[in-house]
Amino acid sequence: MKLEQMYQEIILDHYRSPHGAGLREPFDAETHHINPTCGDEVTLRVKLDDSGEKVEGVSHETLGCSISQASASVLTDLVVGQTVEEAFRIMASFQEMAQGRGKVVPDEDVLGDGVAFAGVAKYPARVKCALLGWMAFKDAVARVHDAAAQDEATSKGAQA
Amino acid sequence: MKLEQMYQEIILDHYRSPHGAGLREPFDAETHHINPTCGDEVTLRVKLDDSGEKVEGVSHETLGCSISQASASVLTDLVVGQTVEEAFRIMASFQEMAQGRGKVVPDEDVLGDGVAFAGVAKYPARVKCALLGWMAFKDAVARVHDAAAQDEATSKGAQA
Amino acid sequence: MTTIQTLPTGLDVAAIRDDFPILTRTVREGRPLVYLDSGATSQRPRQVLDAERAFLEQHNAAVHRGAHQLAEEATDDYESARARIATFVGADPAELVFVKNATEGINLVAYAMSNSSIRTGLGPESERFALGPGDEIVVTELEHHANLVPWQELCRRTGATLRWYSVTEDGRIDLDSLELSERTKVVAFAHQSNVLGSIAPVEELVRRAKAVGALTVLDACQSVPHMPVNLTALDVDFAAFSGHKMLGPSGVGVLYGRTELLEAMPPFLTGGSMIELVRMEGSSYAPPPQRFEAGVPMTSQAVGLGAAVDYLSAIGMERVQAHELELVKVALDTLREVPGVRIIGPDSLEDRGGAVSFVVDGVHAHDVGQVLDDRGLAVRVGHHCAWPLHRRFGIAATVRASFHVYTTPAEVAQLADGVRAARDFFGVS
Amino acid sequence: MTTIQTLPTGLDVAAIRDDFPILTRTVREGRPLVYLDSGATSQRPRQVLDAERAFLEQHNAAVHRGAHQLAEEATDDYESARARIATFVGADPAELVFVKNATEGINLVAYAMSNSSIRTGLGPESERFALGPGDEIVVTELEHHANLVPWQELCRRTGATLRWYSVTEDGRIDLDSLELSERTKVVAFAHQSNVLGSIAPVEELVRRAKAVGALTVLDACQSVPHMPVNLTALDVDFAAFSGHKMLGPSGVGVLYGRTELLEAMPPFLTGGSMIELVRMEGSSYAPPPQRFEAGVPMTSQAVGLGAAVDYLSAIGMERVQAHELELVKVALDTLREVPGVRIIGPDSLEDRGGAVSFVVDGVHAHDVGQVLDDRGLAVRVGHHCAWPLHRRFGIAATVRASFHVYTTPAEVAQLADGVRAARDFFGVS
Ligand SMILES: Cc1ncc(COP(=O)(O)O)c(C=O)c1O
Ligand SMILES: Cc1ncc(COP(=O)(O)O)c(C=O)c1O
Repeated sequence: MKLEQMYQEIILDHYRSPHGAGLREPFDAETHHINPTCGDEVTLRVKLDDSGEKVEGVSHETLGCSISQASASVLTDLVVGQTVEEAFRIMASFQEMAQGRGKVVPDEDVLGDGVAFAGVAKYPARVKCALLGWMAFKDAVARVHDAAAQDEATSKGAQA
Repeated sequence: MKLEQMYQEIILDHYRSPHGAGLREPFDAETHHINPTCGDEVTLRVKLDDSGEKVEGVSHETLGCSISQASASVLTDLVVGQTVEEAFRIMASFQEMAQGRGKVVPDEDVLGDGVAFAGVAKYPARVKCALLGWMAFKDAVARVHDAAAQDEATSKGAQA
Repeated sequence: MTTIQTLPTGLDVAAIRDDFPILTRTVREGRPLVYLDSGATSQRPRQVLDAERAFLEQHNAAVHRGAHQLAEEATDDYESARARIATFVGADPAELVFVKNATEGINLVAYAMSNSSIRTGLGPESERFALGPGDEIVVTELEHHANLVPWQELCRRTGATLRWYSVTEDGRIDLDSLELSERTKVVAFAHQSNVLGSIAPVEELVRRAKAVGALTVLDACQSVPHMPVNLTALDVDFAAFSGHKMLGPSGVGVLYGRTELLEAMPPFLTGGSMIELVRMEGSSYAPPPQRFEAGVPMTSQAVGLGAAVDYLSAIGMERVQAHELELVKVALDTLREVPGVRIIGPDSLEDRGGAVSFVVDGVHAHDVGQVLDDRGLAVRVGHHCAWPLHRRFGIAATVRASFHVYTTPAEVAQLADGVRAARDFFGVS
Repeated sequence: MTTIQTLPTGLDVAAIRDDFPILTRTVREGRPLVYLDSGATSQRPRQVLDAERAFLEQHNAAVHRGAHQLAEEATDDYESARARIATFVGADPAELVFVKNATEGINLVAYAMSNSSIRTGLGPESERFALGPGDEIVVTELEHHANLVPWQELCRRTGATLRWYSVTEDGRIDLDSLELSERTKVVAFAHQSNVLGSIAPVEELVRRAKAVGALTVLDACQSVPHMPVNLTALDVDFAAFSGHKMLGPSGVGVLYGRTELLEAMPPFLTGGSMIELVRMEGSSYAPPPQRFEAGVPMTSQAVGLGAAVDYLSAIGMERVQAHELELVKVALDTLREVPGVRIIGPDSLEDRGGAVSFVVDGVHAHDVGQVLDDRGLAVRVGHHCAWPLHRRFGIAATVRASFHVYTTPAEVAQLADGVRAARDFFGVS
């Protein structure tokens, strides 16, 4: 039966007890993303280290289906503790798999529990659910970096 | 051959030497009508008697196909010398035939040479050509009447 | 099986289904397709497909433009479709403008109004469509985005203010929630909600609008395909509906406007076929409906919609409506039995048509939909382009089942089983 | 007969004709149909009809909205069509917006510009599309009404001024007739004239527009169906074309816009599917191309247009163009022999495509057309939606013959015979 292909046990586990759920302090940036087709929403917070190069924490509130909730949970596991560069590499890999129509063989070394979403990739309408949290994460990191860049510009301006 | 059904000899005769062609003085109203699909144009002048109840003269300049020219010519023959009421009755009859898809049997007593246009009625795209002059005529008479009504209102206003 | 398909309403659904080739297909792992998404788009009977194909294989040409025989025939077919569709909705052919979908139809009215609001170059007849700051446009909280966003945008363009009737807990327009005023210029509302299935009190809404001199715009997308509708009798000023929801082709819809209004209204889309006279310095426009049909139109699609209307008329719209109510009854009766199911919309058959939306406690609509899909049941999940309505009910997404003439009670009854399976699958009980 | 149909260009016209069911029919008193009106609308090959029907019998559903299998398949088919059409015109799929016809496409740009000109509620990115008094929009005197009237109306709405390049005696855009200025915001022109057949000097027009920072809008209605066109290489900002002129369905067309521009442009039609977030208080919009595709789109028609593009690609657009030039040559060579015939447009094959328009001294175009129709030849007579151009040449109406892949030289040669017959019939000599 195909249903179990999409809703693998790992996904259902993450859905039932999602990691990173519940918005936490402290954080550097918060983003709010919406899936316009179904109205699902995620609010996601990210905390980087002082250098802005490492992900120290992710927390989220996801109002959505099992796939979007499980995906945000897996995201938390995969990126916390990684460098931003590494986290983006994992994201690229997750995205490639999710948009791969079930034709991309995922690398378990990179994606860990994320490989369970390979089945979702066969249902194009659900791909956005699987990516919702990731897009919010990407955006949040960009905001932290933007803010940092602006701070620097301001402080340079102050120096001048 | 169908072509001769549309272009009956009477139509071709009127086309070659159209009656009422060339704009003439005196006139009570002039109208300019256009067929938006093909760009054909008719300028038509009408002269009524003093009571406004009889058509004394029609003249026109028709830039158009054989059908529109012949129709303006036949119009001149049919309405000049008639009461306005009678002319409008003839027009209604002509219009009914022209829009009748070839299913309306025209009355030669009313339409005279106009019956030759029965064949045109089978070609919906040419019906507008056959009616171009008539619509200009109708409009011109309406203008004379409107102007008369306005004059009357003004003179009444002056009296009051 | 045959007995359950032949309803008391007298619809021979088995025979009807034979007309719809797509209904014989299977989905997923060989499951028979159970199409419960007709509210989004309906399927087409052979008769519609054949009419369009016959037109294209025999009469296709640009309409209203050519003097050759094909052009004559194509024009006749196109205008004959308009006339039959007009009869179907109780209107005059000249009151029907072909558009690509209802969305375009509503936008047409909204843009004609903002075009009127820029008075340069217009006559006094368009003044009644002009808007400005202080003027109000009224909609309802249950509108499809197609009957909401164009009015928001019209307000942005003209400075007018958008106001709305709110929706009651049982999914009705709350007539007490708003007073119209002399500044109300438009009242736009859905005849039947595409989410709740509830039918609007058209007569009362029109009465109130008329009392303040406002124009009424009826979103008839979910009524014309499913029940007898006489637009003249409803006395609305404008109405819009789409071909694809009424067994007809996609890419064609209708805007209805009362003759007097269409005659006074400035154009929206401009170009070929809608003009009277064109000079580089400026142009004048043809009478309606041509004034509103710029460019080569959706010719074969209009012909197809004409065939759809013939098909529906042959069945009879009263019977279509009765059939759908029967289906709603089955849906409500069976879903009510499933624990954790909450119907969003009237839980009765009164003033109601065939869209049944619900949520399932503990299982997200998307997940319910996936389980149903796995069983061959095609429903729609999400906000169904009525996001504010969902927000009103405090939910992001519902599951919606919707029907047409080819839907059987047995199909509808599968819904509840599917929802039970979804609850099991996600361990909710 | 077979030899004359197999051209040096290598097009197997006899085989191609077998794909077009309508070409076997007769008109009037049993005359074989000679369809020389492809410039108005082309005929559809079986492959296009079959593709649309297969879609409707197997995959039809509302696209981008459903989570069930049919909706997935329909969305895939729709987006696959977009991708193939994009390849066909050298563009990126995200740069293609499906519209109902080219007329809507051009109106979309014009309305997006007037929407931008009302700055309330818009971000700075739309400022580049805003217009006001003093700004200029430039067109040419040979434009189809579809690429003229929308700009006249845009000027009316914004207070901008319309200016135009005039046309030379031999039917070319007179580049010396106008200087652009810093106030020129848009330069809109036809790639190929639908009356004259002349091809515009796109490169030079684009160069001049860019030099003053104006946006370019290419009316590609008569180029994309008839010759290889790479919109990216042409470097225009926007382009529009219609499906029905390129062997595809009516009711579908394409607006091309450079990604960067579509991303910055506010929406035109609003409603379902084009939104990001909707609240009663206001809405935000999806990225392009969805932002410009409000409502349920012309789904099966997009699929049909995809099939048309496949059909044309299989033939090869270079060969289509060569074939049409061969036909133009036959038309010009044979018509030139008929006394009293005057070609309106270039009397050579240079920078020219397949529309041949002419007048006959002493016989009105409508009457010529009628005689041709009587012989089975379907041509178009009138101003062909290019009234100012006809006025430029001091004529009200021309006869136009236009072609496509299924047209044979033998058919074209019948034109001159028909014109001779018309002259005889009306006693001109
Ligand atoms: C050059 C040109 N532009 C625009 C159009 C308008 O195309 P449509 O009527 O399909 O929108 C046409 C055809 O009618 C055309 O030939
Ligand atoms: C109530 C209602 N209004 C408007 C629409 C929009 O129709 P379309 O997308 O065909 O323009 C729909 C369907 O999507 C609808 O259900």
